[in-house]
Order: sequence, then structure tokens, then C-alpha cells
Amino acid sequence: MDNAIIQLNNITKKFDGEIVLDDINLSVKENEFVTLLGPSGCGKTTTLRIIGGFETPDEGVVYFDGHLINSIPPFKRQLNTVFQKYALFPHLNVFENIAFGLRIKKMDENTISGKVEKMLELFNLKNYGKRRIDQLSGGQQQRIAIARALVNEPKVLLLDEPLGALDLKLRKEMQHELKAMQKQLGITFIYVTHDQEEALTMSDTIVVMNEGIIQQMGTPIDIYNEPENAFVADFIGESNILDGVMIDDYLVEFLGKRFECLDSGYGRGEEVDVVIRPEDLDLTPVGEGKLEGIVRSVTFKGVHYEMNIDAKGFEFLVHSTDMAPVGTTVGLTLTPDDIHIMFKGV
Amino acid sequence: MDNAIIQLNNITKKFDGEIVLDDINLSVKENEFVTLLGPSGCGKTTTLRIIGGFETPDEGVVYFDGHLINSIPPFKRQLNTVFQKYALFPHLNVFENIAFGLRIKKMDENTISGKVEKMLELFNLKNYGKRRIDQLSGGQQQRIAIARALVNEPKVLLLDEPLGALDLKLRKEMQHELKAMQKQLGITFIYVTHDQEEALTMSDTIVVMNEGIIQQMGTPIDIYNEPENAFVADFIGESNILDGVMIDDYLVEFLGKRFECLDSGYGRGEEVDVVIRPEDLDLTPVGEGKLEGIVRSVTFKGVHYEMNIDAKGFEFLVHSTDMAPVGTTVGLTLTPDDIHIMFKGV
Amino acid sequence: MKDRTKYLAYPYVLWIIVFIALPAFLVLLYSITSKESNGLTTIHFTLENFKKFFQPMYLNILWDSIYLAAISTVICLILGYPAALIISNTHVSNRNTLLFLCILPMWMNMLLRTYAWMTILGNNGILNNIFAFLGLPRFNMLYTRGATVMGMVYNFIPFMILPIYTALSKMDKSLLEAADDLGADKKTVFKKVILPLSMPGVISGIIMVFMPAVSTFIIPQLLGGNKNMMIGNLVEKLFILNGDWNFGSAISIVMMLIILLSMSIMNKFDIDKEGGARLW
Amino acid sequence: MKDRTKYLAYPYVLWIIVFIALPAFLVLLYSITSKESNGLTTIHFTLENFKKFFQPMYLNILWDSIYLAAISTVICLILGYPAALIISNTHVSNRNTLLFLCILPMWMNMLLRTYAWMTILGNNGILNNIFAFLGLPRFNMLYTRGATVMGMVYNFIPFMILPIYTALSKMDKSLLEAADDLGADKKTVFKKVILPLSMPGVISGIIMVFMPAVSTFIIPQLLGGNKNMMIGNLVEKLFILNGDWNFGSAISIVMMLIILLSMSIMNKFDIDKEGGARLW
Repeated sequence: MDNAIIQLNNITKKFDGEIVLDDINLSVKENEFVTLLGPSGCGKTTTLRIIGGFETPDEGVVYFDGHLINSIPPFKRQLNTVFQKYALFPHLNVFENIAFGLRIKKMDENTISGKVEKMLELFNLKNYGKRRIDQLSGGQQQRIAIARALVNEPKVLLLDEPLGALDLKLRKEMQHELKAMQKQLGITFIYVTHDQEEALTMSDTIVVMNEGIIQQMGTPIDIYNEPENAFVADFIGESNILDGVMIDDYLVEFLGKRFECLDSGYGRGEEVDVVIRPEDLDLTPVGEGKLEGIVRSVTFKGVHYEMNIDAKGFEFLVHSTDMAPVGTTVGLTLTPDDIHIMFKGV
Repeated sequence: MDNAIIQLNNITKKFDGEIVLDDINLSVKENEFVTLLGPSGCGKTTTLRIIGGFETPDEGVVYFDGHLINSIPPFKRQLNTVFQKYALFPHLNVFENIAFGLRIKKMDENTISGKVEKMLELFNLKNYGKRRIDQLSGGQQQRIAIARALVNEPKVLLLDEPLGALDLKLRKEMQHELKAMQKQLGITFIYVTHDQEEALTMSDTIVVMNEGIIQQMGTPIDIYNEPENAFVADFIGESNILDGVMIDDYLVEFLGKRFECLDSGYGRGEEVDVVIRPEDLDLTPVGEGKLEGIVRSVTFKGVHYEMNIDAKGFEFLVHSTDMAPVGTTVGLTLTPDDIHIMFKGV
Repeated sequence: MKDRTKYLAYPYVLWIIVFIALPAFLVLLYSITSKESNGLTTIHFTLENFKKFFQPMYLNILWDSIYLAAISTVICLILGYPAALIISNTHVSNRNTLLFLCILPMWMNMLLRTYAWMTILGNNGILNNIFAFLGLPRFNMLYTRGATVMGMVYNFIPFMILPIYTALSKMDKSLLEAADDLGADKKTVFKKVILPLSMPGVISGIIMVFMPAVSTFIIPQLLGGNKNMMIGNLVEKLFILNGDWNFGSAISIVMMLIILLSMSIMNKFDIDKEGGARLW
Repeated sequence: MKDRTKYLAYPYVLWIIVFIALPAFLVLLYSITSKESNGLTTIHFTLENFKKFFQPMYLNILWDSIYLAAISTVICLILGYPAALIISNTHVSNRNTLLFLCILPMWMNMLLRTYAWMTILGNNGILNNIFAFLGLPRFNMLYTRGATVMGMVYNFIPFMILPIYTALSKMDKSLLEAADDLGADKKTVFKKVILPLSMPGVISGIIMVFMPAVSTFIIPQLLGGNKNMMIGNLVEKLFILNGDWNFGSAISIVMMLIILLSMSIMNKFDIDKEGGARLW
């Protein structure tokens, strides 16, 4: 952890006696784009607020660039935050909102003007300096909020679901803009979201959280392809999660059939979660697949069809470019690398 | 149009002199799930409010079940609305919210109680009758709002972005619930959304609107696979839209190369929009594809990789399960049915 | 604003409360001491002052005050609610003008406003002149209980209109559309949605009219003549004419308790605990 | 509530406006007619009443009233702002108690509250007794300009605290966090965010204190003695003692114009046009 710019050790936080964060350990490297991902109430925002200095941990320590910052108030921390609902100052215009931090540092008028104009240009808001905040669209407000933080040249930028209020199209655009900006400026981003697609698109590292505990930490590819437990598998993408039993290394039984798989090291007869991605199941004529089932519903999704296929009581979610009509019986095939074995969640 | 339950003929509506709806013609069949899809400000909500009776069209007529209803106030129309922000009555509990319409019809207490309880059961809210509205989560409020409308057994249910305030996971669940309910109850649904995925998932018919005009009307498959213009193509899914010239029937030129295609009937030398879906472009070794380009960015998206590939100045968006590292040159292949030719938008 | 500021804050709040509450405390002290108490050295505690108040004569005055204030409050509600409703349904551009007109007289000296009514209601006043002009008999309107009630309604009706207007204008319009959509005609929408949702405003209004009405002394004195004494007049008389501060204080304490009691009863009906439409 | 109701609504609004505005109109009428006017038949229009007012004696009284009211308003602001700030930062459970204590005295008869101060400030009053007890010389505090100002501050400070508190408690707390995040220490957060955002409340407060203060007559009469006459006392004297309603009305009209003028100036500073923190 030599070049960790942010480090959280054993952070615990309670609100009204309820544990919100339970022994969180997290290390963020310089210039990394880290995303805290999880459902609402998982503790991701609290973690961010502890890094920002808006909450004090009950236990544990926070390091910034090697220095203990537990008791440093936000205004002395070299990081800036983009708040969930932007928190732009309604009594100041766009220019003055962005200039806020610079004026506090008592920079001279020319420097401030230069820096703010550069930001406005960067965010394609060149002639918006004199506008009132309530004259802007959601997307523009969002960019002002980021500009207001970035103009201070923080070492770390914290972002709390900054795209939550935008609509789909704009959200996708902003995802790419943000990622490009992070690369270009070389600033560490710590990003909070509940949207797994957003996390996959932008992050270098994803931290999946649930109920105040870090479930898994890794690159998007790691998290998606090798989820450590059923929660992660289900949260990071739609999944079929079945009960299975390990017969032997590389052999698992579920739905009454045995399947080869790539996993070993489980006890014989151990009950496990078997996770299969909907896009890994392929349709075949009846008899050719190891499993078969009746198509219960078909939905056209554009790129693929989404089908619910009932196989002996388990309803598989299948994504496929092939389509079988509702009511027909189809076969389903699986290759060993489509089967992911996980320890049962407690 | 024999069994049209709702019919709009030549509807025009202005707000403060600005045209919001421009000569809208729309016919909705019984038991159909129709979605009005478009960006904000396209007129979709106004259309819904005209059907609901909350706005009066400046020109044109509205028929309900064959009867002209232009001047019928909402409370006399046999349809119910699920409002965007639910509009639940804060001074009434869950039970009384659902019972609101029944009490106005002066039904007896037993009938009301029976119908409301049935609704609560249907929506998995059995013991919530006595709860206050502000004690419910967004998803629960959403369901109460639908239950409050459905309990009146309307012939048509209007829904104005009912899932907009919910988070991703819940939104997907509710999409399936709503679709299932519509099928089960056999009620006509008219649904407004800006989310094309939602529209594809639930609708029998999608009506794509932009700037007060209906751009295209058709099944999800029609709309996705055969968009009538570049706006629809781009809105209904991510698209590469290139400038092309028709050389002859079934032959189009773009990026300096000629490609076979399935479209005819355009004039020779006519300038057209060429639309190519990101998932239809396949990566090949250099030289094997008709096009080639340099990979500018790669994003892991879970099911596939998203790449920006710069081919002679046009940046293709490509979705593929294969991946080529940033900076490498790759080939791109296209089959004739991947190329969609459209008239230039005006 | 936590930490350091906190230590400064509490003494300050204490001081300001003493400043505000000290006179109230003094009144309380007067009410439970006898006239013979003098200065800080000789204080005689007694409940005599309260006992004195529970005589038919004084209780009648109390009852009369509450009765007149209640009638005025009801009339303010009956006149003020439709006014508030109409203003809240007016187009924004005209709305502020209407509100402005409603509160305009509040900026005029209260004495003056009340005198103005004397010239309207008097024996030789405007109304009687109009009656005479129309060939109707003149009759005495000034110095009656009716005149007192009218004066109170006139003086306090803005305090009824404003909180109700605030409650109505904050109401989500989509709720009205929802009720309409669910089959409610205009009357039903009003009864089942508008009225219940404006209750916090109504309760604020009732409190804000009843409170000053029950303790006013200028209006009954000028418009009611000396015939009907209200509790405010009694207090004034005791202080100024009789110099009986102890008894006057006791009466005030009783009044305050009555107001507190009625407020807490009112608050039970107040659904919107978060202060929705309360002006305070 | 459109269509049919509309036709009923406008006459009603008209009527209520007449009811509320008629006395104001009468005052205006009195101010521009001469004493000799009588009834409806003989009206003599004149500007004499206004001319009369522009004499040094009356202008001095006017100036003095504005001066004392302005001083009281400033003191209310200086004392009330921190109080409002502290209350808004208090935990919700205690907040209502503090607010309650602030407005408690408002429910007591105004006369009584003012009398209570007489017993505190008087020559033989509580404060002088305390001074004597501490071996300090007694001195006269009652019947001074200071006593008048104090009485006004005391009576009107709740009207300063409440709107400022409302503005502060409505402020989005994340704005404070944002300012903190951008490097502002507590003093800077106050200066650059809290204060500007609470301006609508401050302006409401200033209006709501200055308006009644400039036209009060009871407080200067009781606490200020007869030494300093304020405009309210002048009006009272003209009406009751001299019976000169025309001149009294002219003075009131001038006062109302001054108040209107100062309000419209104030409103220019009011950023939050949508009525943010205005009580009305």
C-alpha cells in the first residue's frame, strides 16, 4: 500500500445504535477511479462522508497521503465533494459558484477569472457564467457542481451518486465525460452509485458493499466474471442462482443433474450456490441440451430476447439472440466455464 | 380501427403560443399495452393528459369507445391515471387511499373492504392498510398509486412515468409486475416513459414522439429493427449514424467504400442516413474487414465490451464480446442486413 | 456551527430567554403575591387573587370575552376561508395584489382603523346616512356587541386568511387532479381533499384570531362603548384606575392558561405536525 | 375550482376587499377633506391637513418616531439573529421548546407586559432595588427614550426571531457542507452562505418590527412618559383629545406612504422573490 492516497483502517460507524459500517478496510491508490457500489442503505455514502470529513468514524482511522486525518475538518482536507443533489449556492451565479473555493483562498481576480473560464470551457458552458442556478437544466447543474469541485485542483474528488437525477441518455453521456476527465486530469475519483452499469463503465476498481460490509473489491472484469458470493453475482448483473451440491472437485450437481465445472477446493457433498449468467445459457433443440424447460415468457430487449424458461420448477432467466415462442419446450446447454460455484451466504 | 378504445384525431395543443402537439393521430386498441416514448418535452405527457381530460386540445377530437369525449371532465371518464409522483393523499391511510374512488361511488362498506383487500393482496401489501403514506418506501407508494387506480376497474389505465423515481433494481422488477398485471387483468395500458428499455420490455405498441410529432409507431421489434429515421434509431438504442449516398438500389456508399444493403427505392445519388447498431459490427484481423480503424477506448460492460473505433474520422461505437486493446488497428465487418438506410431528417 | 460556538450559544440563549420571559415571570409573581408585598424583602404569597376572580361578576366577563372572541373567530373563518381559496386559485400575477389588499389595513394605526369604523357605524355615520338617503329608518349600530364583533372580525381577519392561503397554496395540485380522476366532482374534491389538507392552516388561523380577540381592550372600548366590558378592559381598568396589579396579573395568568389549553386541544387536530402551514 | 365557481368568486372577493379596504378608504377621504365637511352632502376637499403636517414641530415628531423605531429594529436584529441561528441549530426536540419560550409573552396582554417593565425599570423597581442591594446608586430608567426603545425591542423581538428562524431552518444543510468542503471555515460559511441565504427572513423581520414600532402609542406613553411623543401618540391625541380626525388621518396616510416606500426599497434586496421565508 505504498502509494495509497486514501486509506481506511477498521472503520466502524453506528447511527442510533445501528451498525452502518462494520470494520471497513479500504485503500485507494493515486489516480485510481474507485466506485463504491451497493443498494441503498449499504453504507457507501457513509463511507464517502467519512472520507470527506462530514462524519466521524466511531472506530478506526482514516489516512490521507499518509497523514492521519480523523480529526481534520472538511475545510482543511485536500479533497472536494460533488454532492448528490449538487448543493449549488442559489444566491450566486454560475461563475461565483465555481469561484467560491478560489475566493476563499483569496486568489487575485485575474487568476480566479482565468481558472473559472477554463472550467466553463472544459464543461461546454462558456457563456453561462452569469446565469442564475435555477435557470440551468439538471445536466448543466451537475456539470457546475463538478466544475466547482475540480477548480480547486483537489487530489481526490468524491462523488455521491452525481448522475442519479439525470435521465438515461444524459447519464450515459456524463459517464463517458467523467471517465475521460478523470484520465485527463489525473485526479483520484471515489464514486458512489447503486447502478452497476455505471460502476462497470467507469471504474478501475469496484468495491461492492452490502449491510455495512465490503463484499468484494476488484476490477470490473474480476467482479463480473468471478463474483465471490451470490449477492455480488446478483447485484452486478442479473443472475440465475441455484442450490447445488459439490460431488467432487470440478463436478457439481443441481436440478438433479451433474455438471462439470472449473471450481475445486470445496468439500464433497458441500452445499453451494451455483450462479449462471442469463447470457451464458444457450437454446438448443429438445434433447440436445442437458437441461430442458418450457418457455414461460419472451420479451424483446433490442439486442437480445429475454426469456423465462421453467426447468423442473426453477425458472431460468435466459438472454439470447434466438427466440422460442411461449409454451414450447426447449433445451438449454451450458459449458463448464458458464458455471460459477460460490460458498453459501450465511 | 373497429375496436379502438381510444382514438385521437388531428390533436394540436399549444402552451403560450408554443406548439406542444402537432396534428397527433393515435388509435389504441382494447387490451393493448401502448407506450408513448420520447425525450422530455416531446409532448408525450401532454398527450396522456389530453386522454385523461386534464388538458383540452386546441384542435382535434378525442374518442373513447366510440364516443366523443372532448368536453367530458376527468371525473366522468372511465379511465384512471397513475401520476408521475403518485399523488397519494397524505391525509388518508393506505386503505382509504385505495378506497377513495369506491367511496365516491357510494359502494357499501363490505364491497369496498373486499375490493381494497383484494388489491392489497395483489400488490403484496396485505398488512399495510392502516399505514400512513409517508411511512412507505417509494416502491410501495408506487404500488398503492396503481392499486388506487385499478380498484375502480377502469377500461383504460394511464401511467405517467410511474417508475421514474425508483432505483434500477426495483424498476426492473416493477416492469415485469406491470406487464404481467396488464395481461392478467385485460386492461388497456397507455404508458409514458423516456426510457427506451422500459418501452421495449413492456409494450405491445411503441409510439416514438419528438417535438410534438409522432416519429414512428409499431411493435418493439419493428421499431428496433426498422427505425424509420435517424432520431428513432438513435433514441431506441445506441446507433452509429453515418452520411451515405445511394449508388443504386441495394448499394450504398459511405466512408469512401461501397456496401451491399437490403434497401431500394431511393434515388440514385440520394444522400441518406446510414444506421449501424453497435452490436452488428464485428471485429476481424486487419485486412479482412472492409473497414478498419484504431481502437480509441475500451470499456468492460459485463456482457460485452464497448469500444470506440476511429475509422477515417468516424468514431464507431462497437459492442462485442471480443476485445482489442486501445491503440491497435482492427478490421470491421458488416453484413448487408446490418446496414439500415434512412431518408435524411429535415 | 457546533463545537466552539456551542459554549457561547447556551448562555446567550439563556440571557435572551430571561429578557423575554422575565416580565412574564414577574406577572406570575404578582399574581401569587398580595398587595402588601413590597420590594424584594417582604413578599406575601397568596392565592387570594385567583379566588377573587372566581366570582360571578368576573366569570361573566370572562365568559363574555370568550364568547365574543369565539363568535368573531367563527365569522373570520366563514368569511376568510372562501377568500383564501379564491386568492389561491387566482392567477399568480393577480394573487399578490389580492394578498396585498388583504393586509393593507394592517399597516395603518389600529386606533385609526377602529375610529374609521366609528364614523361608519355611528348614529350620524355613513351607513345611517345611506339608510336615510334610501328612506330607511336610522338605527343605532355603534356601542353594541355587534359593533365589537365586527371590529374584531375586521381587525383580525387577515390573520385567518393568510395561514389558510399558505396551506392552500402549498397543496400539491396533482392531488386535486387525482381526486378528479378517481371520480370526485368539485364539491367532493373540496370536501375530501382540499378541506382536510388545509386544516393546519385553519387551526393556525383560529389560534391567531382567537388569541388577540380574547384579550383585546381597544376594540370593545371604542366600538362596544362601556356597556360590555371584556377581559382586556378589566385588566386595563385594574392596572390604570385601581392600581391593583396583583389581581390584574392573576386574570392574565388565567387567560394565558385558557389560551394554552385551547391551543393544545387545537394541536390534536393538527395532522401536519411538521409545521406545514403554521405561521409559527 | 374554475368555471361556475368563478362567477361567484369575483363578487365575493370584491365584497371582502370593500369590507377590508373601506375603512382605509375613509381615512384617505378624511385626510383630503376639511373639518367643515359633514355627512355625504357637504364635502370640502383640501390639502390643508397635509400642509399642516409639514411644520417643524410635527416633522420632529415624525423624525423621532422613525429614529426610535429604526434603533429598536436594529437592536432586535442584533439580538434576534443569533437567537434564531442558535434555535435553528438546536436539536429538533428542544427547538420547539425554545421557539415556544420566545413567543410565550406574545400571548399575554400587551398592556400587561408593558406594565411589567414599569415595575422592573421604575425608581423603586426591581433593577434599582438590585442596584441598591449591591451598593450602587439608584437612577432613573423609566420615562426615558431608552425605556421606550427597550419596550419596543421587548415587544417586537419575536417578530424578528421567527422569520429569520424560518429562513434558517429551511436552508439546505448540504449547502453548508459544500461550503465547508470548498475550504470555508465557520466564519466564512456564515458570511458567504448562511447570512446571504437568510436575507429574506431578515428583511421580513425588519419590516415586521419596524412597522408596528413606528406607529405604536402604548409603549412610549407608558414607558417613555409624556416626554417623548411618537407619531402614534400624536394620532391618538388628535383623535381623542382634539377630535381632529382630518389631520389625524393625514398623518396616518403619510406614515403609510413611508412604510410602503421603505418596504419597496427592502424588497429590492429580497433575492428570494418566490416568498421563501416571508411570513406574508
